[in-house]
Amino acid sequence: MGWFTKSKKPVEALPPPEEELWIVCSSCKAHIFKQEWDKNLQVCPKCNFHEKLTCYERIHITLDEKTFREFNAEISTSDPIQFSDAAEAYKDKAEATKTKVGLKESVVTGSGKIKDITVTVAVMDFRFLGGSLGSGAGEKILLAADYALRHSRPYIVFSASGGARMHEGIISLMQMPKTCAGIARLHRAGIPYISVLTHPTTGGVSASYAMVGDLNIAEPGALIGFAGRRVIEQTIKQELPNGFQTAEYLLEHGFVDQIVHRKDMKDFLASVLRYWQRR
Amino acid sequence: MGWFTKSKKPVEALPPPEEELWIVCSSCKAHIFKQEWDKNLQVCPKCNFHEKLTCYERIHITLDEKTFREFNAEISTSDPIQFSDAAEAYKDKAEATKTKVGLKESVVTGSGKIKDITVTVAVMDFRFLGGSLGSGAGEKILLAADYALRHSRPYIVFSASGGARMHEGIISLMQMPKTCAGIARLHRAGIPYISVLTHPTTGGVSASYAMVGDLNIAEPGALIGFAGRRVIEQTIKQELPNGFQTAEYLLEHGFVDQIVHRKDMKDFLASVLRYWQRR
Amino acid sequence: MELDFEKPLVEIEKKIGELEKSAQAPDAQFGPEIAELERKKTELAKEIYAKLTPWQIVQVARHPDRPLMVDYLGGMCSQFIELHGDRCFGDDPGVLGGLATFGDYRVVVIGHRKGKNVEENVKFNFGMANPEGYRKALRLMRLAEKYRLPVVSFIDTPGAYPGPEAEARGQAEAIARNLTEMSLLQTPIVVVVTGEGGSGGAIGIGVGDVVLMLANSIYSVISPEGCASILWRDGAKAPEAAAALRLTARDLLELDVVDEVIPEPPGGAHRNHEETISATQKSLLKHLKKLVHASTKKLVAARYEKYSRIGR
Amino acid sequence: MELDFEKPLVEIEKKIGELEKSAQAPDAQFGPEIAELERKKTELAKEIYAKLTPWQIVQVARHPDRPLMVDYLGGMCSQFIELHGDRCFGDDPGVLGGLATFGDYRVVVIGHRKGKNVEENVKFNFGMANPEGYRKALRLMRLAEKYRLPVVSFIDTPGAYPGPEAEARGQAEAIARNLTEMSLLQTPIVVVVTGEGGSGGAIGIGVGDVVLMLANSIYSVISPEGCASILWRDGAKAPEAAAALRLTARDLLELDVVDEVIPEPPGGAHRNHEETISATQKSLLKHLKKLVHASTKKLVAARYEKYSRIGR
Ligand SMILES: [Zn+2]
Ligand SMILES: [Zn+2]
Repeated sequence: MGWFTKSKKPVEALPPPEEELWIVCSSCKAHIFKQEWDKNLQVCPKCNFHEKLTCYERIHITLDEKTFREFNAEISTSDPIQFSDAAEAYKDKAEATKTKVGLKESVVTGSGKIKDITVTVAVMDFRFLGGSLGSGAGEKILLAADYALRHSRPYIVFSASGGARMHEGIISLMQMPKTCAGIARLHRAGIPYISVLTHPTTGGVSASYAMVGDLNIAEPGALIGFAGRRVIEQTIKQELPNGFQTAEYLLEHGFVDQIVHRKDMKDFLASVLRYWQRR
Repeated sequence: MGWFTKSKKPVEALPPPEEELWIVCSSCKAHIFKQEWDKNLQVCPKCNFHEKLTCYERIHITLDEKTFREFNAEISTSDPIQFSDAAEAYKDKAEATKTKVGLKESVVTGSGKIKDITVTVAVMDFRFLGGSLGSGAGEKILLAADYALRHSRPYIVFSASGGARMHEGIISLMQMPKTCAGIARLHRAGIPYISVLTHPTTGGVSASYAMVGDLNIAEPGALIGFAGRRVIEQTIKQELPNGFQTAEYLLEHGFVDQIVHRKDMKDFLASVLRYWQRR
Repeated sequence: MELDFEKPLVEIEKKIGELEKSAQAPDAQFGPEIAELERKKTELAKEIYAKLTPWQIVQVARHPDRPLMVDYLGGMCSQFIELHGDRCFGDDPGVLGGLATFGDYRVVVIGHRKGKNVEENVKFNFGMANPEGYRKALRLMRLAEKYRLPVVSFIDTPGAYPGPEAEARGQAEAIARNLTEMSLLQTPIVVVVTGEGGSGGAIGIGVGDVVLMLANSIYSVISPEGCASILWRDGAKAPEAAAALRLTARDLLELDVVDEVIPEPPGGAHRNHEETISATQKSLLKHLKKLVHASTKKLVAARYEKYSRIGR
Repeated sequence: MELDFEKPLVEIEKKIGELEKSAQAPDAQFGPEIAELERKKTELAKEIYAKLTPWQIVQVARHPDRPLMVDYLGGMCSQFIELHGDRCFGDDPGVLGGLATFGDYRVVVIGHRKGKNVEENVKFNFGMANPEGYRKALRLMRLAEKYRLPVVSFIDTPGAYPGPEAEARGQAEAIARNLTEMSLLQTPIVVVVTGEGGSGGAIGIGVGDVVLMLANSIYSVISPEGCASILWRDGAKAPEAAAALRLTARDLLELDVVDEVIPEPPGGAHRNHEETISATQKSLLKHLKKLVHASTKKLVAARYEKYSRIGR
């Protein structure tokens, strides 16, 4: 049955290419002309692999133009356990990441519109320490949930994360109950919460806010799971089959409501939002 | 871990034997001296088969002496769809059963004490049309639930039933939501509800009040399931393994909290009741 | 598929078909003749369908061309978003559910899913739900409760699936829990029996403030075949059993188990999907209108009263 | 099992043992000598344990003779009734739960279950829960909520089980749902970390109004071995990782993640179960006393505040 509504409009393409001319698909290794790649929203036209997007790319293809207003942009990483390995202090690593990626944490949150419907969003960025759930990220996700609660706005979280952030130790782990507490309040108050699981969503993020959406929506082929593939293979001493822990696997096992292609995502979200809005 | 409390006292034996001297165990076919059989609460000393008890036998070994006060004893079978097969009208069949068994419906309900703690009970009797869920039975189970609710008394239901009563058609089926509605109110009000599943508890009874206890307790070896063995075997065109749909199977699959031997049942229930009572 | 008692109807339909074929030109000279046949057909259909035996109604209720849940959704909804999975074990293809818009009403729909052909029916397990299906339905009902939106449940199943895995994963528990939760669900529930209301498998998503039945649908504690094989050890006596069980919509209305019978077009729902769906929509909207304005507290209290009265 | 840094202690213990053996007569001539050795032992134990490195504490936390959940229940409860099953798929032996009476308090207990020996550990999956375990725990917490009774949760796990079936049945969902539901559970929750607090597997039953830790228990986002193999591609560097992760009870108290550290007897919990359990009981009862008198509304609001502050 899938889903249907009367009208669908094409999603705006990503901004025009800059320097490189060709992209190599990290899944099927096909060479794709960059213009086509961007027009296709960084989805491989050969194998349908949905490449990771930066948080601003995601916002660009999801929210109506110039409607995004960022929350708590000043919240940054902290170093609660003064973590350091032999090579590098976490503090320095985080600073280097900030400079390189141009973000202060692994998630950007804010308010914006999807086809004229105001929503609160949180968008994770895998480039920032693997999208890990630092205390700044947890705080931003919770604050955005609180904002959605106070203003009765639907909350949409786009996850892309390897899980907890080891360098923040137990403080990172505690972002799991912290963020879930914010979602629990939305559930109790009847505020819609959509979790969009993109490639990859694993560990402490899959085991917290990303898995308890009213709707759990996934992009095709996204890796979604709790334990890492290698850890599982070590445990059972055999290789895992292809397709294990993919979006399609999770749909089959009852944890994902719909798999939606990136080009249809904005339409899909708008449909759901319109459904809610008319009350 | 199982369960433990400080003291256990032996359960009173059943009343002295009457005419027959020997009982043949319907499970292992062993011949047991009737006096031993009764002393053993109709549990086979050879194979531990828990034979079906009549409702009054169950009340006798469960409630403190002379504490049982029956509710709604006048409620009897009705004939809502004027059911009749070629051989016999349901009305006549029901009348014959009433005379033979000495009951007016497949369940007896009332109030009583278990080790001095007042409880509301419903006890099904398989002899009455296979313990089927007639409209009179549903009504009595609901009224007892209502009584438990109004008086804040724990409710204990001993099930023994083949399921819905075909002869009352759709009216029998509707006793499933009807009884469950009574249980739902107990859940909401915080009133304890224990379901004791005895041999056999299947069909519409297993798929309604019998399966939604705060605690689902089963007697060893009891047959518990939704569909009949023969129906399943016809569906899959192969034989089912031994042990399928037994109390032990349900424990393993997560639907039964504890399997309690008949001789320990009163102690077990008293433990649970004492736990609740002290609030 | 052609039912025995429909033969005279089918013959007229064939004739009409032939005439329409011959009349390929737009200035159809057979116009009046066809109109007359149509009139006759309607009359005959009414006549035949007014006198159907319970067993014949069973056959109509099971007719493979009868509109299915997907047809109702396609015909009635301006929007439908399917939601998959029970968030626990799997996604049962035998139960369909999601967010739907009916006219001005946003509802959460759940229902049994049958197929249009053998392939689809194998895929959807002939509308026989597994425990995952009941749990998916419950999850969606909880969502409806969260949003204070009504639930609309479509019943069309031979029964809950009687397989060993279904037993292992708690078919009984899944149905029992739904009955318990639905009785106190803090939002309106409308149930429509569109085809077969098969026993526990039907009631497992069938507790409602209002229960509607299509005129030629059935609802029974046991299948006529099952009843016959118990009573007479002979499944062939199903017609007698069908009569004894009182399983037709009219019976259930008389027994106060359903609230309204939705009329079907002459000759049955399978002859005219559009009209059937339109009648169903009309009835649904009428009841939704009433229910969404009721206070939740009163609604849930009335639901309790309704079920507690059955068989009293 | 003898830990490296315990050797001096073990030697004294051996001597005491020998002396006690020799002194079989009731008029024990070695009495004063034994007393002196005992005194020395206590002093030495205090000295050694005051200086344990994080990695040594990890080893104590995992010591096979450390008291397990069943020991705490056996030592503290006048009554315990185990309840099995998640009412959905199975009964996870890696999670133990039931109704318990601690002093004057009736509580619902849940916790990780480790074994006393290899055979038991295989049976209980070394305290690594499957999704069914988290769902059983949630079911029991709902029961606690129904009865307005406190939940006491015992944490002792290397982590949630990383097996393919656990993934298939939703390990992530089961933990996520527990975190969400526990945050609003309308009844007090006390958590005690008794041994290993292994990451998501621990927090999955570890959200509480009060979180306590035994002095030599640990609680970490990742095992030291896992951390070492990520950072240095060398599991043998676990001691360095243990230090970097700040996973000891003292660390967590400083980081405001736990509310109280329960002292262990000199030489660690594995040297004296009775004293350990008694200290735990004392602490638990103290907190239960406070919590059961709080208003539920305030309690749940405070729980939210508590978690929202972590890492702020
Ligand atoms: Zn590709
Ligand atoms: Zn025997």
